[in-house]
Amino acid sequence: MIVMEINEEILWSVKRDAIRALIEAGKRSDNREWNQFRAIELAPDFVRKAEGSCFIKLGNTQVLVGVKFAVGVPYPDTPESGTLMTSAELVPIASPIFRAGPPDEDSIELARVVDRGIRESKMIDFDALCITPKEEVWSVMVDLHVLDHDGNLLDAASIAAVRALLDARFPKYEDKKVIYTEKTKKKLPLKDVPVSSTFAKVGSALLLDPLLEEEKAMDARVTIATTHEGNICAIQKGGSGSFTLEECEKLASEAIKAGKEIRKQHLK
Amino acid sequence: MIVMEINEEILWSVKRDAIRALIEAGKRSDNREWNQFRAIELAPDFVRKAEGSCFIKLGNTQVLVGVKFAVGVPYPDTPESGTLMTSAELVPIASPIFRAGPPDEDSIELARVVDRGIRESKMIDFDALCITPKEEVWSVMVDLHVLDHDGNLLDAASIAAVRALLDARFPKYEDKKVIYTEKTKKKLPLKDVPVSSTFAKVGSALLLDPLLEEEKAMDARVTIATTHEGNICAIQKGGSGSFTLEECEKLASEAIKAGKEIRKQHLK
Amino acid sequence: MIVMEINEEILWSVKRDAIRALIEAGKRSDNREWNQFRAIELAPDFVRKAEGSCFIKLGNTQVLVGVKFAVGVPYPDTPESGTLMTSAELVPIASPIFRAGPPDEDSIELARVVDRGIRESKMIDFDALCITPKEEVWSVMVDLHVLDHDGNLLDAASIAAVRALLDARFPKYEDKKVIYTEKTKKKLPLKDVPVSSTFAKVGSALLLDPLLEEEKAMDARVTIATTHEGNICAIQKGGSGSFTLEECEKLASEAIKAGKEIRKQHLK
Amino acid sequence: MSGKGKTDLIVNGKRLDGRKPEELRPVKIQAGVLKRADGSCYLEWGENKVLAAVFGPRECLPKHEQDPYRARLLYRYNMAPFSVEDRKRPGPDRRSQEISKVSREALERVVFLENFPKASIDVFVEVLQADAGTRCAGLTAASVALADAGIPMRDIVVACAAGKVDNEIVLDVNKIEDNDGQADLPIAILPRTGEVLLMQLDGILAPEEYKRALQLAVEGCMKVNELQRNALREKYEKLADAGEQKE
Amino acid sequence: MSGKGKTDLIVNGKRLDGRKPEELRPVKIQAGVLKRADGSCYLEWGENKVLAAVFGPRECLPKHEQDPYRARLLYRYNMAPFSVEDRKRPGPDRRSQEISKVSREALERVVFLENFPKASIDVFVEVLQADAGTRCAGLTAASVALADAGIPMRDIVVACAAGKVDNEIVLDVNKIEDNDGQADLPIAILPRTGEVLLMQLDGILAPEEYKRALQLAVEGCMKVNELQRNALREKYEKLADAGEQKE
Amino acid sequence: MSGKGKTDLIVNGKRLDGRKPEELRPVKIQAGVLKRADGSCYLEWGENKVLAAVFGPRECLPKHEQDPYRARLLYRYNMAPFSVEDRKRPGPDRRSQEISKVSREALERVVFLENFPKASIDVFVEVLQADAGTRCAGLTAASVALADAGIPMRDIVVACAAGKVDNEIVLDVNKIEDNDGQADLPIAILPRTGEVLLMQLDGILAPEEYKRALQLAVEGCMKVNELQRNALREKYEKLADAGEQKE
Repeated sequence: MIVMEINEEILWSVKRDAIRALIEAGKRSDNREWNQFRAIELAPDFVRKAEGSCFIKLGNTQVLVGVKFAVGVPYPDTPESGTLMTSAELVPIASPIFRAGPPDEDSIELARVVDRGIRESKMIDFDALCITPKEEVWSVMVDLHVLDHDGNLLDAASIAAVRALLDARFPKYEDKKVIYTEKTKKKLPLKDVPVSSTFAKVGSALLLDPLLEEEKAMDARVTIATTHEGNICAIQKGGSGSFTLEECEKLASEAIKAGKEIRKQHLK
Repeated sequence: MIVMEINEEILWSVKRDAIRALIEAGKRSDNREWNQFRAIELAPDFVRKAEGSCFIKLGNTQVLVGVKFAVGVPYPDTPESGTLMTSAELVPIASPIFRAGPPDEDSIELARVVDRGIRESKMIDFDALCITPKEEVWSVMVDLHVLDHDGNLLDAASIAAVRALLDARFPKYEDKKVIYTEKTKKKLPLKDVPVSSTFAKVGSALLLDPLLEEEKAMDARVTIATTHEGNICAIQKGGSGSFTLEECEKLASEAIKAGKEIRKQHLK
Repeated sequence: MIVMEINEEILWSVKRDAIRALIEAGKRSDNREWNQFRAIELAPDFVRKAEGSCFIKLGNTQVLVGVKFAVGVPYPDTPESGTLMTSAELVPIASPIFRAGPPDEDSIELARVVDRGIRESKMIDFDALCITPKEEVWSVMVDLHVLDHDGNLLDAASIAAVRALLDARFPKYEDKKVIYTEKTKKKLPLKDVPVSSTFAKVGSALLLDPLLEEEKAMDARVTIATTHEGNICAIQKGGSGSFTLEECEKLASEAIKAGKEIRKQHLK
Repeated sequence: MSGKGKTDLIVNGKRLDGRKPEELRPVKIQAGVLKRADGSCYLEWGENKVLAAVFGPRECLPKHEQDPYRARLLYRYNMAPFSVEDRKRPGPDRRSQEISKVSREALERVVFLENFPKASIDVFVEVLQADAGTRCAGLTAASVALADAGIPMRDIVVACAAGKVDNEIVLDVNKIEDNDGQADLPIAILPRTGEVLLMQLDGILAPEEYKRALQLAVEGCMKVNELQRNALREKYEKLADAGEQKE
Repeated sequence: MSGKGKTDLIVNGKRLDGRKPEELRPVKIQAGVLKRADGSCYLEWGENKVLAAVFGPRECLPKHEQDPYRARLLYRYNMAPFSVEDRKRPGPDRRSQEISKVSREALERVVFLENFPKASIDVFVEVLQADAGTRCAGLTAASVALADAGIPMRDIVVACAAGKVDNEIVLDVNKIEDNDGQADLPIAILPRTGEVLLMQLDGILAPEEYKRALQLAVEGCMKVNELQRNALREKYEKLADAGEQKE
Repeated sequence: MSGKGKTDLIVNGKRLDGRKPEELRPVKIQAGVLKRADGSCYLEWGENKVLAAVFGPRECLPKHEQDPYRARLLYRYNMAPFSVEDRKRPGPDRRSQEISKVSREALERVVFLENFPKASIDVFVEVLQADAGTRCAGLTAASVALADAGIPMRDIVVACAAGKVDNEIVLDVNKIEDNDGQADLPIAILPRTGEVLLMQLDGILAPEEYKRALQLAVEGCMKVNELQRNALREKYEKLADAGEQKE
């Protein structure tokens, strides 16, 4: 499957210079401001078989997130806490360069960064997920299913995951069996609503919510998750380029700002 | 290992025209009728370490099937039923194009089609395999070990599997331990004896129990399992060619007929 | 990664003749006697997070062995015995031809030969590792981590493993939980101290503790583990060359001799 | 078919979801829903939701899988982990590998593979929500996605199942009927000729029942084929409109 | 060797299966039993049943494993899941990978690999029923299959084990003796020279016991080698008969 | 960060291991410790023990991963099974794959990869004992090993973390602080320019705390960079001495 990837790469290497020139001139091909998200459309509760779900369209990027609950044994070192597991599949439907197979480093990073934003914000009250200490706790499984990749999977998946968790409802649990066909009205015990904002650095330009073409041209990337109180709770820098300390600080402020906006419009 | 497969393919593509011409002329290279099985030799109880086993020679096709019993936990949705698991290994001993490794789609299809015939005929009374509801049930594991591939693995494996199940005897079970070295006289609780019949379609010709050379030349294939009452209980169409509705109906009748014969001669 | 291995192979095939000529002339490049080990440096208790560990330098060959304890369920056929598991990783740090990935046949052989020496000497009193019959026993996990490969990994890993087992101490076990941060003073119940001695055969020459260059030039290899009473408890012949019966007997005597020396100097 | 043959799945001639025995579930088809894929289709079939995408013809890789005379057809049926009640582990299991195989075989002679030597045409089907009948839904959507990608085909393949529920032959078995019914017979056909390209049966049918189920399934296929054609027409009309507006 | 060293495995000079200490189990060898393989051998050794097949010399693939100066020898020892009392999961485990390695090494210098540069000679051994001694049985069968395939060899490799049971050195340890005995020493030799090509030991032997066990194992090898040669002769006689009848 | 935010991790301005808030754990670095590798480094950082090795530039394989314009950089972070309290299963898990990715990205523009088209430069980091901070320790050691291998680089990359413990911003979080603290911010920088090449955050920081933690981590990096340079100087002095002695 290698040559296809190279062809795709050749294509992008040809376009890259034009894209960079445009960006250096202060323009984005879709005329957005540097610190502006694309239009976001959410279809909550898209999958009724899941306990929670959300389909997101972030520009042309499409991701479907499903949340499933199960009852399991707690980890020995946290015998009274529920658990969270986040997985990502970059299924080949979403891009000519995605391949079927075990998760590669990109899908692992996607899952871990989304997980980190949720976990470190203390969004979920894991102690409230305990059924019987040491024996039974709820475990929450978040699956990120990428359907169309036009850039910034990290924020698209993260926003949809948070929304799916906000809407998720517990299934009935009786006689040690989860009855998935009967959902209760009980929602997850939540304490925060984290929002992830990703910035690409192209030359000296910084761009919120990069398009695929901007990602192909970028030097580096940083994803910053923020809490509803305006704190930072998770960061992931990516790419081989660098950020100055000033940029690190500036982007943290911008992420807090963007987070407030997203939270207000989509995650209430 | 690729080039070898291609060489094998080249060989067959050369032979294919001659084989098709012969078949179109109404002949089979071993002079059988279109709806006739090859000679079947069974060596039952071939492997004494297994609870049941049968070695089959169907023409030059050789398959060894072993049945093992174990005690396990039932599935949550059928807490009072035993379980069946069928696996197939196309070990490289059997053909120059088989490779060692995890099951490929051909061995998966073989195992699933044999399993379907057994399961859907309701041959095994799974409820009678319950030891303690929710806790302990017998699980029956059928392993299809292909030793020499000269065509129609599906029927060879299926007939040997059914025969191995007919002969299988429970091991002793004491103090929650299976004692495999001591077999009891108790046999599996069985309710039917399914027989699988596979037809190849070559041009407009239909051929029961195809030889390897006929499989290499065929357009499509259909495997039909039938019950002792003369009903159909499982079908699998294979290959990229098509069947007309009339052919579908005709082959069902032939499969019922062939099934009666095999049942009478080999599966009593 | 193939071409590199071939290049490495070409390199060795060029050197091989010179090495063999030297050896046939009765010389070793480091001037050792044919039945002499290289200098051995041990750094016991190198990894404090492990229950036992030993870093070994055998000439320029470096191996780190760690021993971890855990509580598990015994095997059904030995319900009152603890268990031993030995694994080896030929991590790519140790040689230009080692590759990351699942264990290949060389690392499997390394682990199994070291395991066999320990197990067959009856070094560990497995019955004394039982906590509750049928339910809980200690399991001892030995991990061989090869860091620099300059020949004779088998003896280096084996000596370090035996030493790590000699020094290992049980962690605290309370309320069905192992508390790894608190080690007790209790050591493993041991009954013997096996020593492994590996001989290479190059032409008609026999060489104890072969260097990497001697291994590259050798025809065959034999590893003999001996007990403190001067018996033989495990053998593994390797390589495509052969040994005469006389050589088999002679090397057994030499292994017993070498084992006594190593035991006296390093394994008390 | 766990096939307990429960007898309360059809009451007064109506099935539990209100359908008559020979009635399809509602089917909605939309072509061209993905940006990156060369062709795509979103399809809802009762509670089933599937998405199909086609990439190609593109260079076939790895190279040793290239065929000098025709394109390779790849078909991957995949279930999202949350598409079923008990979360499914990601990645192919034996069931999905079998479905991928029989679906690929159903398409292999319909696509003009010989037009594209050495190339690969890759069909990916994602099941987003499953409620019995996903192999038919997936193959039906895949066919539309192939047409949307402009891949030349002899015909639009379409699939539908019939089954036996409560001792009656019915069209298009749903999840409850699949769990408690007696037989399920999914088929795929070439609509122009009625030839059968895919056929599987789970469960017991007498010869006459089998004949009736086959006929009913073919009728279902013909109805769904109408919806496939409508979806493709809609897509091209939209494109034409967009083209006119541009002018 | 769990090696509890039980003392009731030899009673009045007879082992539990009636054999004398230096007696082999019954061994039956048949060459040429498979149609598709280039050479094959079915072998029963006590309760062991193994089947060996040889394919080649054929092109070595993947190509980067080709050796410009000699053929690659492949050896795969595999146990059928039902060959042992507790079902074995299909596929190679660590034990079978080790056995494959030492068996391949035992054959590598015996086969004239240098006659077939760039080729591969593939040996597959299937254990159908196991009762201690399968590595010896497999290697012995593989050697016959190689001869049956017409692969040129220096000699017919043969394998046999000796062991220590009930404090006595015995030939050809069976399953019960393997479980409760004190040592097992499988070897393979070149019958013409008596050189040792494979040797492994599990269990404790004093130096004198080791010497005796080696000798006994060699004697066992020589007896089995007779049977190998008979099996090949029978096969050729049958072929010759068939040839004459044709004339 | 399980982040219970326990309040007994800093008492009277001292941390549990006796350090002041802005104090590093002891760091020891030794270059050139392996015979087979082209460059190597052994590093102890508090209770962490890591070993880094560099192979290359060497031919990049498999060939389809070759880049005609620059070398491929490979980075593999691996934990020995016994390096942590609960034995870790051998092989890469998701955490180690992520660490390998961000570490490789931190080095990719610092190494002059364009000097070695089609080649590969392979960096392997083995964690022998882990006690929080292994990704920083590993990357710091890798950088020394690259220099030891003579690979041309723009600068010696160095890594260090700051964190929040007991409501205070501290340098170089250890295991207990990592378990019970509030935030951990590992970074890697180019010492010459202070640019950030790796940054991750786990845990909650207010904007001002984040700023302070960044500064503190940079200070830690500069101190560790001194030790890196000393280790390389020592190695070359030894070589020079050895050279002189030879003359």
